[in-house]
Amino acid sequence: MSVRIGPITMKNPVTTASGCFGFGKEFADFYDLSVLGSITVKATTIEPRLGNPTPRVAETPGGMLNAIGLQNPGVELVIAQELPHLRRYEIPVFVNVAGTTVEDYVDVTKRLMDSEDVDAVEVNISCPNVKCGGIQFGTDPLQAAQVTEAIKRVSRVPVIVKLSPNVTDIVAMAKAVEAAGADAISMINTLVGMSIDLNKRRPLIANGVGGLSGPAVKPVAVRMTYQVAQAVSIPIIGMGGIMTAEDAIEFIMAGATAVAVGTANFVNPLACPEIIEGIRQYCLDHGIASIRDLQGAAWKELA
Amino acid sequence: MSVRIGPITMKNPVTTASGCFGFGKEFADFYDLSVLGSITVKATTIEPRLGNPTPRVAETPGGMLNAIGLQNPGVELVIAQELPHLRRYEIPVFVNVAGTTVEDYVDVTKRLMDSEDVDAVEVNISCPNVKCGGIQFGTDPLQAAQVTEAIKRVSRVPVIVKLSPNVTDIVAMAKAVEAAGADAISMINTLVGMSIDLNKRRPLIANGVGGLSGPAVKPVAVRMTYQVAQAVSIPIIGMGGIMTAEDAIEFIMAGATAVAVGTANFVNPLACPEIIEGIRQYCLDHGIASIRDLQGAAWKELA
Amino acid sequence: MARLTILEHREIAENMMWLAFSAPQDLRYTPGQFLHIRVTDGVDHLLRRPISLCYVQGEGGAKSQAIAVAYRVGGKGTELLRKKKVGEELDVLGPLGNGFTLHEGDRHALLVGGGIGVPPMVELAEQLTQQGTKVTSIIGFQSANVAILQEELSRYGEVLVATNDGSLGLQGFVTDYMTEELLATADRFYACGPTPMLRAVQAKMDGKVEGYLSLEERMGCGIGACMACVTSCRMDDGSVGYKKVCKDGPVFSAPKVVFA
Amino acid sequence: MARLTILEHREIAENMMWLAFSAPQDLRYTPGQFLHIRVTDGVDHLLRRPISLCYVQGEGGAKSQAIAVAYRVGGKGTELLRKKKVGEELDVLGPLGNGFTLHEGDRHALLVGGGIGVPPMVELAEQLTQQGTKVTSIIGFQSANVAILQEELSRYGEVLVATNDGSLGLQGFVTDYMTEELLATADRFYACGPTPMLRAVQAKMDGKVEGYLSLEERMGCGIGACMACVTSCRMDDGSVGYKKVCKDGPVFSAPKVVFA
Ligand SMILES: Cc1cc2nc3c(=O)[nH]c(=O)nc-3n(C[C@H](O)[C@H](O)[C@H](O)COP(=O)(O)OP(=O)(O)OC[C@H]3O[C@@H](n4cnc5c(N)ncnc54)[C@H](O)[C@@H]3O)c2cc1C
Ligand SMILES: Cc1cc2nc3c(=O)[nH]c(=O)nc-3n(C[C@H](O)[C@H](O)[C@H](O)COP(=O)(O)OP(=O)(O)OC[C@H]3O[C@@H](n4cnc5c(N)ncnc54)[C@H](O)[C@@H]3O)c2cc1C
Ligand SMILES: Cc1cc2nc3c(=O)[nH]c(=O)nc-3n(C[C@H](O)[C@H](O)[C@H](O)COP(=O)(O)O)c2cc1C
Ligand SMILES: Cc1cc2nc3c(=O)[nH]c(=O)nc-3n(C[C@H](O)[C@H](O)[C@H](O)COP(=O)(O)O)c2cc1C
Ligand code: FES
Ligand code: FES
Repeated sequence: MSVRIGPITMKNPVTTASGCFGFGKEFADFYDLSVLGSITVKATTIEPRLGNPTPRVAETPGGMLNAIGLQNPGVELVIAQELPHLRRYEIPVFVNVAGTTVEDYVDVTKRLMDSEDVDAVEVNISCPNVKCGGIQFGTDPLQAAQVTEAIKRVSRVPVIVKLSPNVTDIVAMAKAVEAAGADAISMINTLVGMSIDLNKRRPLIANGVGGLSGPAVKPVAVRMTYQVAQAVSIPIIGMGGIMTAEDAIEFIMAGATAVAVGTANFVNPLACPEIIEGIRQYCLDHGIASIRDLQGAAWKELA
Repeated sequence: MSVRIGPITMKNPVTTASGCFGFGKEFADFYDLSVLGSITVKATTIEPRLGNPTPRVAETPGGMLNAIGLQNPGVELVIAQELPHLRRYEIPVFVNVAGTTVEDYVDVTKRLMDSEDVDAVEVNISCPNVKCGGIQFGTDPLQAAQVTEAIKRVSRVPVIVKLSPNVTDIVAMAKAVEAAGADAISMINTLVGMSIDLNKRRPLIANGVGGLSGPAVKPVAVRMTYQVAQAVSIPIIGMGGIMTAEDAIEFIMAGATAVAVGTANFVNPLACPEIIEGIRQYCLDHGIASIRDLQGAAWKELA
Repeated sequence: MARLTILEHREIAENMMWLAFSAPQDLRYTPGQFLHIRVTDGVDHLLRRPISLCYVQGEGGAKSQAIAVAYRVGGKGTELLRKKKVGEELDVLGPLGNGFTLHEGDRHALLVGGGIGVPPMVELAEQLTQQGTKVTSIIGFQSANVAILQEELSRYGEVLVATNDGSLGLQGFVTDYMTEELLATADRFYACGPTPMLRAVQAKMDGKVEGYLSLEERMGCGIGACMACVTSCRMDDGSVGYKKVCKDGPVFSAPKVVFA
Repeated sequence: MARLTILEHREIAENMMWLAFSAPQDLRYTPGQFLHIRVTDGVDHLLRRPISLCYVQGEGGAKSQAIAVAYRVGGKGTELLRKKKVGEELDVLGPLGNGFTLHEGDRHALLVGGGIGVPPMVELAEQLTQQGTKVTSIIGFQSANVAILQEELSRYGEVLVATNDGSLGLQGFVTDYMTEELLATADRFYACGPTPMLRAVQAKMDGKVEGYLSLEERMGCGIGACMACVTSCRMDDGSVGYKKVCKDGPVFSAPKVVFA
């Protein structure tokens, strides 16, 4: 069941999707977090951020919109108060980093390097919910490469770059960040969407647009994973609508090395352990010795 | 209830989405097609096309994938056999035009101009399901403008350009085709997606990728309609996941002048007349005299 | 399209369900047609499921009181369908498509069904028997635990059963029953089942017995509008082209079907 | 998280439903907490619905046999919920959040509920009464046809009713009942209802009676992980910041709440 993201070993291929798991402590009331392959925590910025006004979420057919707006206590408090307690679970901790300028990203990363509690940084160049929230880095291969390079220079831990699906050519984005030194890619962040409140005659979410996640986006996420996996040689953490072990395996067959579970945690707080157990059972039932044997099966067998 | 798409009056804002209604005759068994605001027929190419191998469709959470591959009998047979019988319904007929090169589009359009049965052409620069199926025109503003201009030169009926959602900047696409002379925009075509058959370990749809449609994509379609409506002054035919009258009104509030119903026809053959009746009832209940009063309400009232 | 009340719903073999519901008004049908069933009112499982009409219950003038189908619980949609209880309503479109053609003068017909291709044979056997055609059914299953409708079919004539693992009837395939002698007695055959079976049946019957094949394909609309369900067929002009399983089929004249 | 069996489900006013289900094992709760309920097993309506615990049924040691909630059918999810029948199971998370704080020495408490903010007052009234606090309920509705739980609350003390259209009780708002005299007799107030009501109650009570407000906000997770449900509050250091309705609330000390 174990997989490798660069030098990091995850004992199973399941991590949490950033922003959908807080800093873990709420879910620790439901199960022992040490069963996870890794934990990916909320986006962190250099300064504390209040985020957007409410409503911040809306339900959509087969999915949801969110526009939290990167609310977080800032990197100092994250290091001081949130990360240390995660060490006890003895699983890798991935910290999602957000910013408005290349300097922001670099500053957060530098600051995180002072902590012993960070095993990888996940660069969020794809948050659609804040003005100047990094999405320009996520839609232009050149800027994506620049921010990746800058972070690589200051990071002593692996750098995972999280791609936005709101682009014409996801493969170009992936290749650009790979060439710039990314150790892994995570994908996809949310699709930009909107719901309109017919009574109020205005967007339901206070921010106007929000990020679409959940089962509705799974086919887009699987397609992008399938395309990118064939174009790059760094590992991919696949996500977007994973609710069950079968969904996770679909991403792995598309070419992901690991998967992240986001929205499903809201529906079922036990989603992650259930998915991990389901993958284990699937491997047993199908005589699969290593996740590697499934990874990319959808195209490897075609070749 | 009536709306105008350029010089064309639709007696209500509902048309059919291309490819989801054939050439109408199957639905004529269920109701009188003259209740429709207009009918948009399947994509037509210069030569007959067999389309893709099967499976061509797959169900996804809240939606479906399709990769029909533009199967059609070619423009000659469409003109001779399919369009004439639609005249009896006395509603505008929009013919969806597809091709691989600018010349293809121009040739089909020219040939259609020989027919009295075409009230507008809808330029499909966004079909994701065929190699060279026009999607390059749908993702590059320059090429989109070129094909629009070329078609405008030979068309004596209004030209509607159908946009692909698989782009970084939908507004740039819309502005490009408006500047090139498009009389209206229809949006959105399908999102490129994939499902993997876990048993076969390969993409479920024979073509590999397919186009995602249905309720799952509605938030993306509403968002794009909202953005484009504020950036262009030509009318928009909004679509993507419309199942009910409320969904249709959501698109109109986002800024669409008319709407198209696609996938819903497969679930409920009476979807179009039920949506039309629902919009009528909504207008009655809310004292709305003209669809214009709702159009763009989600941003007009904010301003 | 109609909302029809469920009258019976029970498991008849492992994951094989028998489902009977009230018939729509003015029911007109031929055996081999299918019903297009919605499994939920929500958007969760959007597309309808095509399921063959298996049997129309009721006698004489009262015939057509209820329609029965038999289906296998395989995926998510049929899993949901299984949960529907007697008294609940189903949203059903149909019967749709072109069913089997009955030929009045036929003395003996072979009905060949494999797995979930067996259900349409029941109503077909009923109608053939009524017009005086003798019926022999040859049905095949993976294994005894998923065998269905043997008893129902035996009301109309001999039933020959094959299973892949020999747990019921002959160990082998339906085609193993198709001896020269048997074929010599048959005026017509009707087959429905998985593609490999249909291909084998087509080859076996070729030039010996005329008949029909009922095909399966994933569907979008089920009414001929979306072009999802095409299958390769020999056209009248001899060329090979696509026909729609939902509208031109699901039943096709056997020699017209071109397997990939 | 538990699957709980529905024991009662009926309409108690127009589009207002009473729903009782078996209690989870080892139920621990305070009035004002909420249950986070899944309305479907599918992905159709993905997010859970937060509904306040209204009443815990059963007596003495047997208390906690069943939990009841009262909810309004407004949108698509509650429309689906309404269709669930006695005997079916519900997927319920909770009770979640911080409920109302009871103060032992209080002699008289005012319970203020508006519309679907009335339900949590029932269990609160029960517990206050048990500890010897006298209860006066002031409840408001749009109109008589959507008035709920008046009878239940009257078991615990006086119930003052206001409706916007005067079709039941006083024509006006709950605050119209809050005379200087009444407030002078009260040690504490507890309020739940629409934001305009809560704002008015906060203003009316300010500096006169201490109390609590229970807030509403659209939720993602319901357990404090997603930051969807924040509301502006005065922090201990005097600054204004966000608190989470699902975890820090839904009940907040009245003076801490900062309305936009
Ligand atoms: C004309 C016709 C008649 C049929 N008659 C019967 C019958 O009498 N009894 C029976 O058990 N089955 C029958 N089938 C097959 C039946 O339609 C599928 O088994 C069923 O749709 C699978 O749905 P699911 O929810 O279990 O699977 P899912 O995997 O959840 O289905 C997802 C989608 O794929 C489609 N799909 C999946 N498998 C098939 C398949 N084998 N054929 C067509 N579509 C498929 C579904 O309709 C749905 O749109 C028939 C199929 C056709 C085309
Ligand atoms: C702490 C708390 C306690 C509540 N207690 C009760 C109660 O006891 N009785 C009762 O009738 N209602 C109560 N509500 C409101 C109830 O949650 C909403 O009315 C309900 O979620 C609407 O769901 P729907 O399916 O009808 O609407 P939809 O429009 O289909 O809902 C779509 C989404 O929006 C959310 N949503 C919609 N309206 C609201 C709202 N007003 N507040 C929060 N989320 C909303 C839903 O939870 C869902 O995620 C409470 C809300 C909160 C936050
Ligand atoms: C409420 C919410 C908050 C999110 N916050 C972040 C974030 O802070 N950083 C980030 O990179 N992605 C964030 N995401 C995106 C998820 O990590 C994930 O990429 C996306 O939701 C798709 O996965 P899912 O469908 O499993 O939820 C957020 C998603 C949701 C629903
Ligand atoms: C089966 C199918 C076939 C389609 N064929 C075409 C087509 O030929 N030309 C075209 O422009 N769009 C085609 N589309 C896209 C639809 O017209 C529409 O843009 C899309 O499905 C979104 O709307 P919906 O969610 O209401 O289906 C097709 C969609 C489906 C589902
Ligand atoms: S399923 Fe649509 S044409 Fe057959
Ligand atoms: S709903 Fe997720 S933090 Fe409150």
